[in-house]
Amino acid sequence: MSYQIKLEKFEGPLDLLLFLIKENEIDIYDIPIALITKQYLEYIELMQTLDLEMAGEFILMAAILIQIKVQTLLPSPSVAAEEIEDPRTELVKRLVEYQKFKEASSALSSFEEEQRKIFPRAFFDATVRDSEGDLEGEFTLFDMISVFHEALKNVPPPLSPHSVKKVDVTVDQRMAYIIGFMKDRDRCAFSELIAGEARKLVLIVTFLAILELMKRGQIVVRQRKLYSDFWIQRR
Amino acid sequence: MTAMDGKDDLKPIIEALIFVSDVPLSEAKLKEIVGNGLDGPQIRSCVAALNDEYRKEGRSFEIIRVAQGYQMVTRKEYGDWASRLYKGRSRTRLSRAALETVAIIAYRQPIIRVGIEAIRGVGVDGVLATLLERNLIRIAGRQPGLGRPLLYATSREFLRYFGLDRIEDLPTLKEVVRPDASQ
Amino acid sequence: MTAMDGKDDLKPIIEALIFVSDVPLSEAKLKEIVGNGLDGPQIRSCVAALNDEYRKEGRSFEIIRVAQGYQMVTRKEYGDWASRLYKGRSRTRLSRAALETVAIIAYRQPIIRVGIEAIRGVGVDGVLATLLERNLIRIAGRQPGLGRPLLYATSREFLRYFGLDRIEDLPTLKEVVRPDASQ
Repeated sequence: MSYQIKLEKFEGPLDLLLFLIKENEIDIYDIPIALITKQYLEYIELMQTLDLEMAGEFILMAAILIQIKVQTLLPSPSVAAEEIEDPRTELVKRLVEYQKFKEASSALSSFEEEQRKIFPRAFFDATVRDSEGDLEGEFTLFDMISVFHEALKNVPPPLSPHSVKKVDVTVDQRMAYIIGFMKDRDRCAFSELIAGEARKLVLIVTFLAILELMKRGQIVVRQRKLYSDFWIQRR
Repeated sequence: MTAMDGKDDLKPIIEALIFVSDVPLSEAKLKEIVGNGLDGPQIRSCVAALNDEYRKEGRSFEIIRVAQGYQMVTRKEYGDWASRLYKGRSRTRLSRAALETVAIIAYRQPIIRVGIEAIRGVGVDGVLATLLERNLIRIAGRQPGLGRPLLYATSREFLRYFGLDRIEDLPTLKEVVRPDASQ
Repeated sequence: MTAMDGKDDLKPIIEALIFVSDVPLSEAKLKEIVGNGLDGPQIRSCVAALNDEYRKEGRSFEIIRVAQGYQMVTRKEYGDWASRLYKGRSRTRLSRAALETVAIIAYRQPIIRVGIEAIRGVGVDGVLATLLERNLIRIAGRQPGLGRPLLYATSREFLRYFGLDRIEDLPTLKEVVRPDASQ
């Protein structure tokens, strides 16, 4: 699928969003959040096959988009309209900031290309130099760390065991949780599922669990209509 | 060796020094070595005269100003020939992730990892390691406060790699213009 | 790029290749890169023509023929200037062995000589003397127990050299080295 190939070109969720904004010829300062969220989620679905680390970041953004969408829906209390902050503001700020650097990096890329066409003189008479074992130029901290790192490799088994960071939630756990949550009902809203959950990792893993359940055909996910919450339905 | 009667003596000395230097040679270093009250305008006029001669004589190299110094390099037209000599040895281009990351560091330095990730929206651990390995960035200390995270900044090699004289030569960041900014 | 009508096109190409080569450039290598039936006499006449031009124009360098090929070097008259550039640099440079040793001391201080040798796998007597002389390390007392061997630690000069405020600011391996880079 052509989408699949394209996906790998995105440097992250912000990059993907900028792409969608450009594709739809949308004003970045006035993003139709429902449309973008829908298209974004379509890409996410296609991403299931990609590596988890990447997916985690993309899924986190999906959560943010859905949150913004939900906020847009909330009936505004009797506060004057101009006093309510547009829920999109923060995201727009990030997109505009990221866009600046994306452009700057393409400028750097063209500088790099130009520099690849010129070559400095490379031969230097050894007799005016120090003894051969010496390294070029001044050392940086990183040089020292690298050398230390290399040196340590020669030492028999490390004294301190590697500490593997324990992840306190797994996709399997969250899948079981979702199934349990839906035991007595045939559908639930995504917002219910993650109610009160502030830990990013749990949100991400919950999303992954939903994707996994979708893949296994145990649930379907749908949006009933524009500006609605995200529903998970049992099959 | 020490006496210099005029520009005629000075020019080949400056040429020889730039020729033998394996890094861009700064004006400060040139002044230190040549002594005799050598000043910036003298250096610049010698370099300009040398480049004029090279052009007239059809030399395949020239002196450029980069990373706060002077360096003798091949003209772009001969880049393809030079790269044939180093076939298979030339360094790979930076990935888009690396370019984006080094751009953020260049414009926002010194910056901590989390600051870069906030802008890019993705983790940059591996990219930072690559950039450090390629000497394009350096560790510029630690940020005071909680956790004292490492601060990153660009290196001199960054300037050389991208052909910039000073960090101020980076193009200005362009803001996306808000269409109805007038309201 | 491949077509060469005559010596006029060939000369700057040969010049560029000799200029950028990091080893004396052999005729065989030149022929291989330039192709088009380039032969020895053509190369030699180009080099002779280039040297003629350099002499007439008062260039401070020339192309010499060494055992393995052609090489661009400064003229003898400018040799002293060139060595001045490199003089003094030896003081700022460290050998790889010295860097490795000081790194081990930095991360494992205070440490005894035998401890360093256990990691490096070779004797470090000479290197320790150099590092002490250059003030990068200091003797930090003696280890209690058998033989009371000397303990080594880094100095203030070490902090200055690497631009650190205090020794606690040393980046940890985990902070900068990619886990997958280790193996």
